[in-house]
Amino acid sequence: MAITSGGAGTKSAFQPRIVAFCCNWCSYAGADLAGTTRMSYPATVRIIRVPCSGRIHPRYVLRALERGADGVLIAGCHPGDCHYSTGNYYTRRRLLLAQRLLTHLGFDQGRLWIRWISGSEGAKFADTIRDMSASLQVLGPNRKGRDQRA
Amino acid sequence: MTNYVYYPGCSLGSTAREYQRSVEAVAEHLGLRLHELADWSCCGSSATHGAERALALALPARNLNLAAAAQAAAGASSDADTGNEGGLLVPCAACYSRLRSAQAELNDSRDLQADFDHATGEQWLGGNVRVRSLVEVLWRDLGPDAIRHAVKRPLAGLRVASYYGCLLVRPPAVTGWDDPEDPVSLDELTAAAGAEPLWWPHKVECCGAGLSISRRDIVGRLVGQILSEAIDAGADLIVTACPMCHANLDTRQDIASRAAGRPLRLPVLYITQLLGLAFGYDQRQLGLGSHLTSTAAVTSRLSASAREVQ
Amino acid sequence: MPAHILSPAQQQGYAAAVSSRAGTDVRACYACGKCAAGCPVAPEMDLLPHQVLRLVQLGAVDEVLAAQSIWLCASCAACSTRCPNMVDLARVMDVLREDARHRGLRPGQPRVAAFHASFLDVLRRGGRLHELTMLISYKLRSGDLLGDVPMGVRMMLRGKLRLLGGSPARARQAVREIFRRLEAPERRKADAQ
Amino acid sequence: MARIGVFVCWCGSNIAGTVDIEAVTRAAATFPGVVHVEDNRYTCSEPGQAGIRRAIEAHQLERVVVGACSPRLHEATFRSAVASAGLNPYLLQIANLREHCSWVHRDREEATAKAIDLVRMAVARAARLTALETSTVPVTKRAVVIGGGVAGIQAALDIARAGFPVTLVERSPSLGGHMGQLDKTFPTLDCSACILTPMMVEAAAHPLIDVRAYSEVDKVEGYVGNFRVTVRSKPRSVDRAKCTGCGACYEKCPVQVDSEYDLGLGKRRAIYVPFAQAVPNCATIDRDHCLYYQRGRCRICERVCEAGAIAFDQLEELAEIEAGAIVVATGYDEFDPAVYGEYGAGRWPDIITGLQFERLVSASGPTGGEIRRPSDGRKPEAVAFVACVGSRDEAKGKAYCSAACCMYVAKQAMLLREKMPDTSVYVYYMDVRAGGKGYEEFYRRAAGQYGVNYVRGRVARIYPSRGRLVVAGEDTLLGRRAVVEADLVVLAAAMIPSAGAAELARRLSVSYDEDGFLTEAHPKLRPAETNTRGVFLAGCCQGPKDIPATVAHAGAAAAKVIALLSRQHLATEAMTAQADPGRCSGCMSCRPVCPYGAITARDAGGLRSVADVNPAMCQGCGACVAACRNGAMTLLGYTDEQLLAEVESTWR
Repeated sequence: MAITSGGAGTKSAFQPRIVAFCCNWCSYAGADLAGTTRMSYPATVRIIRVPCSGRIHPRYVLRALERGADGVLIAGCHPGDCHYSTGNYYTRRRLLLAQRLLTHLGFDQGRLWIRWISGSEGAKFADTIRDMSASLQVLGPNRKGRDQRA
Repeated sequence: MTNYVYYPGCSLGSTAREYQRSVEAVAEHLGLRLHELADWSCCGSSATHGAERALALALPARNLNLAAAAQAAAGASSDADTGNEGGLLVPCAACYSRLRSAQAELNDSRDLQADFDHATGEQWLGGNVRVRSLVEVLWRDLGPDAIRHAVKRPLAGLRVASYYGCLLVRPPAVTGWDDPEDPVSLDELTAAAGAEPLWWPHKVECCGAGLSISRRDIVGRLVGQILSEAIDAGADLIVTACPMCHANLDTRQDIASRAAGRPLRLPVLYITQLLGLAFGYDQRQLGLGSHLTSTAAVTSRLSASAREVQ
Repeated sequence: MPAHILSPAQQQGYAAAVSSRAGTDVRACYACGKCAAGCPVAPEMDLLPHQVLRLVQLGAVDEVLAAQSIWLCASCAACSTRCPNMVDLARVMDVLREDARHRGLRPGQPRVAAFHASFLDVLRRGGRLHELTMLISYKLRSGDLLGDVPMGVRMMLRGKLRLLGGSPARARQAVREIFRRLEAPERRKADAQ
Repeated sequence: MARIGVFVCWCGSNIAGTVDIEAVTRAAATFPGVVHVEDNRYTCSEPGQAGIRRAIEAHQLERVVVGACSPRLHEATFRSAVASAGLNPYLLQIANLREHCSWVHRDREEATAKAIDLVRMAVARAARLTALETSTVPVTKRAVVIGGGVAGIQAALDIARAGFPVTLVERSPSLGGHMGQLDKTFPTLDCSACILTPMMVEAAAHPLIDVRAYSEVDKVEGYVGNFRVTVRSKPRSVDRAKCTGCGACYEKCPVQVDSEYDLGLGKRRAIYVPFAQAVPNCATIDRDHCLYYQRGRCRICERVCEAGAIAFDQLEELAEIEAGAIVVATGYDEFDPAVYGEYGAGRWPDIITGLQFERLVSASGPTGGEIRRPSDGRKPEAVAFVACVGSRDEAKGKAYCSAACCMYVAKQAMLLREKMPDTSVYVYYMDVRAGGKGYEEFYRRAAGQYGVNYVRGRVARIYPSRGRLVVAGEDTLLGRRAVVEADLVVLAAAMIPSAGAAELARRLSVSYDEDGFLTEAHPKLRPAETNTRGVFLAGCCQGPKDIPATVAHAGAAAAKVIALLSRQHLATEAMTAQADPGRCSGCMSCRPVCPYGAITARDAGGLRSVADVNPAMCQGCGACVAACRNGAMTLLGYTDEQLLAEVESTWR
């Protein structure tokens, strides 16, 4: 399958596809703030709202990559600030394992990003998407996933 | 016996000869073995970082590279004489400050390291050299107790104002081993020597040494304030560990008196001269005679108290 | 001359440039004056330390580089140590002096500059400082011929000023080399921009 | 396949300006299950909502997808719209086309493509939504207020006056807090005690308020409407019921200790009542200093106490209090200026803090209101105040403005000039922040008719010289040195969160900022609430405040509590976790990850036990779901199926 038409509009350069899981209380609000303050970041991301980053099962990450996403971002409240007090602490532990799992399955570790973004960090959200898109462009398309999908 | 690579710096060969001599005496007495760094050059002093940053980094850094090499050599050789587990010992507060901040800045920045490589044609290796101020070594490595035990002739009744100046304690990010606003290292060393340290407000007020030649008016005002505070606090003398401060405080007392509108006469000794006296060295060995401001007041006081003892 | 006629672009640029070169953010200054209050030479300054920062913030390059203050700064770092906004003003002063020098401006304090220059001359030649040579060179540069002569004599009598300055050949050559490389003309130009 | 309706909002030009609505609706019509698509200029408007209602009826819609602004804004709005058409409100899914798309992308083509993806994801998720019901829990009609300063007292009184019982917990032996230490208050110069004492008395006397002083909160369990708060009352070693507060004991007690109330400027005894108007007016033995506890003899107080109230063997008491709501009013501590080496604070006795000055100027203070130098008791001829000590100072780790200092400095300077017209007073300031009602006028009076010398500049150094304190400042307006030789220096120390506040916050699962102030639910719209339902904030625990702001904040918290306690029942979270007993292995790895202790092991018969979630306690974070090894745990509204459906449909 050709690597041209990423859903994010077909521009000449390779446009990575990022699936972002954002916790409702911090990171989703952070993404909202990026909007209300009219920041601009590449249209490479599709945000999935979850109550807490602690809800995210490593399985979702795999599924997204197998489904052809070039990168997965998991964003939650800063440690200590979790709305549910401890959720993000478990996230961290669980997803560090997930990262190893990925390499085991032949996905580049750089395809999974974990970031703490608070509701007041709209800029950080925008920057994260910018940086992640850039580094994924370097990393190139997730062939493994896309082939599986094709 | 601790070995140190020794960086005397330019002043100790000339304007601060007595510092050099007293440092050697004290080191000998306390069992610090000093191995002078071969082919050391000027640290650049305040004049260079006032004019040319690249120079202000390259000059001290060159010496740090030499020190690193010396340490490596010593590490290799089994011969204890050239060993230097103590690091690079620097008696001059100004050199100490230059060497330390240059090292910090270079370690922080790849670009500056590149500049250094370009400026010297060498590669930056000085990052891990332990640059130590003499005061730090006396106060931290040996400690007041060790000093106290080494004292042969306690300087009883001598009231001492410790003058730290700027470069020994500021900026704390660079030095950081004593309180920048109210340091105590010199005071504790003085006390260990049996003298009475005084708290006085101008411990760390700048004396303007950098302007000593070019703006005597300013220096007169600053030195005037410092001497006044020390005298009013009841000091018999000032001790310092900085050749710049010493030269300034010792040689500018006439101008200072004029500026302050009152006669200001106060002996200014190097901390090592004070310790040397307590260790029983005589004033000639310590070069007490080479000050412009007479130190007779101090020595006579000591001999007086010595007679009382007998 | 007055800052308000400077174009915003120019303003922004200079503050940022100085900040990065001094490794500190001059824009953080809110002019509380704590630096001035603790500065030993403030009484002699034409611009107070926080005013120097203010001009840098505004990008008033010519005005700030012509100031005497940047030459009077004694580099005691009392300001840097106490600044509530962690502005390393002493480093900023270094950068400004360097700028003034690289742009070949007439130093606001010729004698101070002369002292620095004489010092560098001696180093360039000797590798280590030789006070007597430096003093003479300074006197010739500054025209301050008579000042301190009696003191100089007294110091000499006490062996505090050597007639001949000896430093090992290796040291001398190494330092000469450093000067040569750093003062190479192409480098000059690079810095001036 | 459920019948899905899609409603795409223009949001005026906010979405339509960047996203090609027409293209989105066209694409939406092709998504599986979609039987109706329409677009509105403003879907949140009344006509917009009516449109949704009409379409649900006209097209027998079973799911609704709205492509509009962030669900954080209008999810509630659209749920009620859906509900009013007889559809379960949880059968709604929102695609965030504004904050996450039209507002962050400039390129129309890209934005439109993304909008289409977002709607596709929403449709896929909507198809798998299930109807959810909220259950209800009863509300315990009592509030616990933590902290007995003016904030806590105000909140307790407001709640009690509304007819709800309150337990008021105070760490120290008496109510009053810092306000009890103040002399007069700005901008009216009325006496602090005159305002506060009646409040303290009313609180103590109020039949619905149970004052527990010298007590601390040990443990907090449960959830909104049903908290269980464990309060530990420290032993006073005095029987509160018997003690009359006559004072015979502390007149005779031989041990002198620095008084906390007078901040080290005065002394108290080992058995003491912190101050004259203390509530409760009951003595307390400070066991760390009492001779009897330290050396086993003395007991003078016991002998002189006619009421026989001394109880050396008193033990601490633990009480478990059921409450529906909690108010945190833990207040502030004064910043310790000792970190300012350049100001010599803590080193020179005549350099004091603002709060210490209050004791010095107060008629009930150690000097009876006579302003004297702590060092030698001399009358000061010159006094310098230094503002912003421990505030607006990033180098000292305190970037924030402490809000009340400018005004208390002006007040203190005034009081000084009033008491000692011959004493010259200097105030070193950076800006005077006098935002409150009557504040600016007050400050202007201080600087004007009261002849206080305001000097604009931060002080560099303070040091003793020749028997006086040299204050080395700068007049940045003149560009000139402003060095004052003062006899007394007052450092206007900032407010910092009181010790232990952060620890308490963690126990309440309330977050706090980098300075340790507790975080409100919304900085503008919910300033007295927290993100933990049922826990509210009053006063300086949330940020520095003066008395008027504190009282207003406390009133706001009380109003929220009253609104909560007047409910018979509370609707619980509908999106809660559910364990499938069939699949659950009873490993209970879900229990430790639940922040609300909502999961218990339930006997499933035959030696088998399974996880059981209490829907009233579950807040729906889903941590247990991710922790479950056999996929027995599901989070309603965020099931694997629903989330994976979104993942599957992110791109065409």
